[in-house]
Amino acid sequence: MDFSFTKEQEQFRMEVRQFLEDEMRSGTFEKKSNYYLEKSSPEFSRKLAARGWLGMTWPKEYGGGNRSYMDRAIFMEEILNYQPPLMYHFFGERQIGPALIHYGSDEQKREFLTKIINAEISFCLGISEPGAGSDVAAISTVAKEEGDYFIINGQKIWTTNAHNADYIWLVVVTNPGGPKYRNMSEIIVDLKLPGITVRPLYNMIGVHCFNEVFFEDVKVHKKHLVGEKNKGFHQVLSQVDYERGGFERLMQNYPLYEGAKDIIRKNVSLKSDPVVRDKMAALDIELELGRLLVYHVAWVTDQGRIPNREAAISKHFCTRFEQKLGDFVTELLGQFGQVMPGYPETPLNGDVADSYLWSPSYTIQGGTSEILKTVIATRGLDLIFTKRKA
Amino acid sequence: MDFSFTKEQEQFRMEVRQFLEDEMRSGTFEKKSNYYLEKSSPEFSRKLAARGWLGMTWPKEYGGGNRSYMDRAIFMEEILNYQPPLMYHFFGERQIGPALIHYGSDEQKREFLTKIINAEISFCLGISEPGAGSDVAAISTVAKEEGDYFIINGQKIWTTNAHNADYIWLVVVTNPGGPKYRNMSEIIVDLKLPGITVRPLYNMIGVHCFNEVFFEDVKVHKKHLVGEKNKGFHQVLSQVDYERGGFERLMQNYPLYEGAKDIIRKNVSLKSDPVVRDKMAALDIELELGRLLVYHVAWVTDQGRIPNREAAISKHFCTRFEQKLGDFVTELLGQFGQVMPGYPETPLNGDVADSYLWSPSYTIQGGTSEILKTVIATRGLDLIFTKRKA
Amino acid sequence: MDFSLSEEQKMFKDTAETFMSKEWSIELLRKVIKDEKGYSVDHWKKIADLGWMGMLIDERYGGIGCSFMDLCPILEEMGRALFPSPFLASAIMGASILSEAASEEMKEKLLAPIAGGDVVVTLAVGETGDNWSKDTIATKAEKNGGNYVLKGTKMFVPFAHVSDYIICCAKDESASGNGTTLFLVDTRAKGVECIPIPTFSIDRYSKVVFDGVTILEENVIGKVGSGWDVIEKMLPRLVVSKCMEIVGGLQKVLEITVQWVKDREQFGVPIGSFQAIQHYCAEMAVDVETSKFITYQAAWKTSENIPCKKEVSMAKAWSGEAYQRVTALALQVHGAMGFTEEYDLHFYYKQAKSLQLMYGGGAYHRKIVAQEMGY
Amino acid sequence: MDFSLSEEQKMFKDTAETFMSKEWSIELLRKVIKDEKGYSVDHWKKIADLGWMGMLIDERYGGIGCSFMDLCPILEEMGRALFPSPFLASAIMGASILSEAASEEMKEKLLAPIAGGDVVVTLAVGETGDNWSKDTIATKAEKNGGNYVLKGTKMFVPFAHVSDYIICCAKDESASGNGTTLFLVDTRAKGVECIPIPTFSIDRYSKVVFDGVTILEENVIGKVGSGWDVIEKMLPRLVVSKCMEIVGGLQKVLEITVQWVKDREQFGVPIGSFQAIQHYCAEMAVDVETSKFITYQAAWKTSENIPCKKEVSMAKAWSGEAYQRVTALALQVHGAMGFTEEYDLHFYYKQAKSLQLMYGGGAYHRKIVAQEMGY
Repeated sequence: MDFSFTKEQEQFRMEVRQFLEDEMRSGTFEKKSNYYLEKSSPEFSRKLAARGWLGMTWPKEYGGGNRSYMDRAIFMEEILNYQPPLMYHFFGERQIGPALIHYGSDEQKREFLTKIINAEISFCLGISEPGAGSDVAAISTVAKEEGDYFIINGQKIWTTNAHNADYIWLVVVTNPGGPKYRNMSEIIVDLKLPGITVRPLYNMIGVHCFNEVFFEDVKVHKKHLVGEKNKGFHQVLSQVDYERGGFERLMQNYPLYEGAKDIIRKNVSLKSDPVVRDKMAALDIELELGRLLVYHVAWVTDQGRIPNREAAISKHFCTRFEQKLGDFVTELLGQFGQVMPGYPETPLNGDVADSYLWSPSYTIQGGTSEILKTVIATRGLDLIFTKRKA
Repeated sequence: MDFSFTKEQEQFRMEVRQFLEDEMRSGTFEKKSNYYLEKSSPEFSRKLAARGWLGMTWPKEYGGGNRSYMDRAIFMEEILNYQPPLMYHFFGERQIGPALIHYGSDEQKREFLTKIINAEISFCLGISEPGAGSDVAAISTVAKEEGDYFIINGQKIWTTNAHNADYIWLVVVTNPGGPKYRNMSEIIVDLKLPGITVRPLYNMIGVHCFNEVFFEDVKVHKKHLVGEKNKGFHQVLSQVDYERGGFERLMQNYPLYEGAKDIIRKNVSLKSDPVVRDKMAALDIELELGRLLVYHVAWVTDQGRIPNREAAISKHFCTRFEQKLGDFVTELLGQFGQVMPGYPETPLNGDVADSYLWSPSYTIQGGTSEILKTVIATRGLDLIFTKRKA
Repeated sequence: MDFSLSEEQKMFKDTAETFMSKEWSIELLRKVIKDEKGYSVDHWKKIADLGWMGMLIDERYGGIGCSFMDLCPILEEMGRALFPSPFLASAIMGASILSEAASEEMKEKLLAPIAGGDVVVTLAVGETGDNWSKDTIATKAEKNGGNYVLKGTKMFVPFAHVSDYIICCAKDESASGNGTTLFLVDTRAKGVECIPIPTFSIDRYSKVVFDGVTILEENVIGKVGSGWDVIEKMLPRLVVSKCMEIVGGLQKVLEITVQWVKDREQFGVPIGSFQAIQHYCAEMAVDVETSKFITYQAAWKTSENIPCKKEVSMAKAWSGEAYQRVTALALQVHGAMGFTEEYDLHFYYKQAKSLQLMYGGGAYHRKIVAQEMGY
Repeated sequence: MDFSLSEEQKMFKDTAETFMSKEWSIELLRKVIKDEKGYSVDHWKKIADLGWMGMLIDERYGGIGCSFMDLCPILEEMGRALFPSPFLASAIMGASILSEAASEEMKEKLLAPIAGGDVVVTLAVGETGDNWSKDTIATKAEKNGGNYVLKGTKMFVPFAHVSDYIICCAKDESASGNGTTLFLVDTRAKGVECIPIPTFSIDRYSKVVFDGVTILEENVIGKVGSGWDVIEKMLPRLVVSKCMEIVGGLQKVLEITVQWVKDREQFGVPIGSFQAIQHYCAEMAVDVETSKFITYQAAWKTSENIPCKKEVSMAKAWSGEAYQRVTALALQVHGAMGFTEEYDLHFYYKQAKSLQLMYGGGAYHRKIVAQEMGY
């Protein structure tokens, strides 16, 4: 075992940090919790692309860096410390690209990979539906075959970034009435196609971050089918393993964490309060544990294994940490813990109230904690699925 | 609402307290956690009987006191503060008597109620079997009818007090192959009957408190069948509601609790440690909450309602409190937290280690916390039972 | 012990329940929280007509003179319905303090209008955004002839922006008493400035700056130097009232959640048939039940004037954290739906955190419990 | 970063695993804990033959000079198998302290016998039953001519009753250094008394009374006044070793539990198919995985001599509490069976609590973490 980084990795970390520090100082972005996903900037994404920091782990033949997932984790750890705007390329780079590399046709790879890696297009993910949340297999958006085309009808919901993206990565039923888990496919759909309506949904903060997306006789060429027809469910399952275990599950409120540490350090009565010290130390331990879990997922991936139970453990643990953090810091600030951003005396840039309001979503999106615990139990510990009758 | 006791109740409490104080001083018993059930004393039980403190809530016609469950709760609160030996009469008085009053024949009432209330006989409960723990309906001990008799074959396990009791209250299958939940009956069996073997089981403390009880062609007269044949399952279910919600679920470690409070009070570094203060205050709050829950169960019962979800909530909450208590006090004492009774410098009379070792049983016996939560959800909140296929 | 409400209390509860279900709704809340006032003047009048605002005021002054306990079921229903108003500020704290300490003239001038909902009074004590303590009061009242000049800043004063008067607790210069005095400040007076603090609570709070406000001697409430005694005596009413709102909210959140898990299907069955969901709901029920009993006990003791510093802190420490836990768990059970603006649950999640933080969180009140345990 | 063991470490781990599964068993543990010695001399010889006791001892002195990290997989297997012995006392702490601080003569006299398992050494520091701190050391070493006279009482000295020597940390009277010195005490010396402390741990602890024990000057370990420096330097090895035992035990408890829930049927199905049980097992897996990583990180840093006070405390705070949680949950899942003497699980439950308490519980180590965070 070795818990150190190589010299090259340390240098890389410094390089990323220096870049982000310079960008922040020049006003490109503000260091605020959750901003890395709340904000979208093609320009900034292209700056990262120019440095070869998108598609770092992809093979060289697709323009990737062929670097380790460990390197990518180091990169993300630094990124989340600064929270520059990533939404523009985020989904495309994190999971669409790798999915295409696994399952895409040569034509699809040619068409999309370079554009993703150069931050020329933006993606969103169309999986959840009103009747299909944790139960992905229950989706009812249908793609009917008509010659060389699919005709898509149905509705997606909670589609983050749909209002800004160019394409939606869509999971649809291609074999209606066919056997469960073997009736779904993945299709890339251009959001500018006729018949698509994107309707904003506002979250409890009042922010428009996700959407409903409606499909009415949307005609998509079959060449946009990704992977095998009717194998979509299993493709989705293996894709989520790659996206669950990253630093974005642990550190999306890292500026808040640093801010809270700072507040305690500067406030004598907090600093000398053993209850506060105990809780802050407990959080610090959990942050370190989360960090090790995330690096472990990267390491497992670099070993050529799919980080399945590892990613589930990591996401479950890390998102719980983030919720504890939000809850703790509101208490730390007393009545100021409820003050929204924008008021001159709001402490910590309003991160506190903001994070407390965002935090319920962490243990829901990308697999609820309950689903993750079931994954750990069934796929990690080999316990059998509960069989139920309706 | 009224959170005070009547003058009569306060007087009654004082009377009980004075009695226990006198008995303790005269050396009848020692104030030590869990001793009320670890110790059995027919003499002491008869002293309580002489004062009319057994069968307090039973109707006058059966020699009972016709008093409220609230009075009984007051009595038990005082009892658990002192922990005199109760095992001799405990099961008989707490649940066999009330069950007989509900379901027993006149002859059974005549035969057993007076003896129970006078502490002349001791009972144990024969429900669990190796294959039937939480799943009571899975029992396989069979009582076959033969003329006026049942012939009983099978095995019970975890039978507390079987080695000291005169009778076992037995749940058996009387309709083998019959419909689930409608194939069981309750029978009172004299433990001196031929064919019964009681084998001790030692618990993790090394204490012999429960047993295996084997039945080989045990012949019991049908007059000992309690209630209706094949209605045993439902009788058992309603009986447990009456036994779940008492102070014995909250205060079996009350001497430990008082001891811990005292240790903190006398130790400057503990007393001035805000983390210790915070945790002890948290425990004190939970103790008070548990107390209100237990009194609420008594009040509901006095209203003529069966305390179903109330008793489940109470037992679940109170037993969790007791486990937290044991865990906390071991930590409070540092390395001394693991020291067993008997060593001269053992703090708190050895209650600490002892309670820590007993505490896993609290959330198992008398309905596991998982079963209780399911009771709260299904019978309290009207959620449907999970339907499963094997 | 008796765990049931009296006939009278049941009546108050029924009235409040009916009023809230017929007259109030979360849709109205959505409007009101966007409104500058932060409460509905229309509904304010209506509840004044129901007599609620005079419940703690003696009949002599136009009230109906009920016990504090009688008022609690109404507070519970307000918490359940999420009904924002200066009720707690004016009809409970304002009325209580004035009834307790004010001069006859002041009572005659103010209590009847408070009871009628025509005058709104609020209370300004804390300055640090932290828990109240005499030591942190820096607002000064300097004697100037027969009058006083008030200088200082108060934080998180509830509904100050719509109040006619503020009862302000300030440091006096008298040698006697505990060094603090209560002053009745007209919010229209020169030098009074209200700056709204944007929070995620349904209640409105302001920072109030007193920049050399002149207070006539007749507007001193009670004896000079007795300010903190009065505050301390009435503080349990404030804390318990918040707990009652919590208890009402808790019950509603459990109901919403139970309904949701019965209706929402995933994997071909209602999610309420999953053991994990059932056990979550059971834990929520435990939190609801325990919070209710500990709060009603504190309310009863407060109402009966039985010393109950410990019980009040127990109630706030427990129910505040329970509300946070329960609303967080409710959101988890709801999945993405609960996170949307259009679904009602988030108002409870926000209000739970606000109520947990106001007037002391768990750690603060456990400190008091530890003290009262003799530590 | 590399989360895999080196080839050599894998070999040690395999050897230890094989040894424990072939040679050791819980049945043997049952015998040994009733035995006065509290460990199996037979197995002690065998593990000495495997070379484990010489791993931290230089080849010059008959050891094999491995890194501390190389030893960790063996400790993990000991914790998994519940193998009680003075290994930690003698082969880790004894060997480490003597290697670090003892005179050449003492090393020559003791290290080879320690490596061979022929001499058992233990360490006596704490006196209060609480965590170690220089300030609580009251045992005094009074100078008497060239020698010293030792007076005082040490608590929870591991396996003192079977040790040949005790390394005792006592207050000296020198003006230089930190006021404490380490002494090598022959347990047969006049005035040394061992009183066993009955605990529920599988490890044996004693109270050791030094009632005016004469110590020759040659038996001073290291420089006079340097006692605490040596202890502090070696303390991470002690704490991390306990964490490694925890990590081994955690994995075994999870395995036992998973097997149980697969085999045990209730309601016609294996209980491992219930969602509540599955989620419990998942939480246990999270505790196992996190404890393992944080402990191995601390072990690696300790082994590499990288400053790691914070990481060591993180490991102990977390894994100690995790072991308690996991064993308690495992018992819950087992129902009454787990509560019986005949089933093995209770040994882990007891050992978990003991390991949690030894050398600092969660609160204690979080205090250190807070300090190291700059608070």
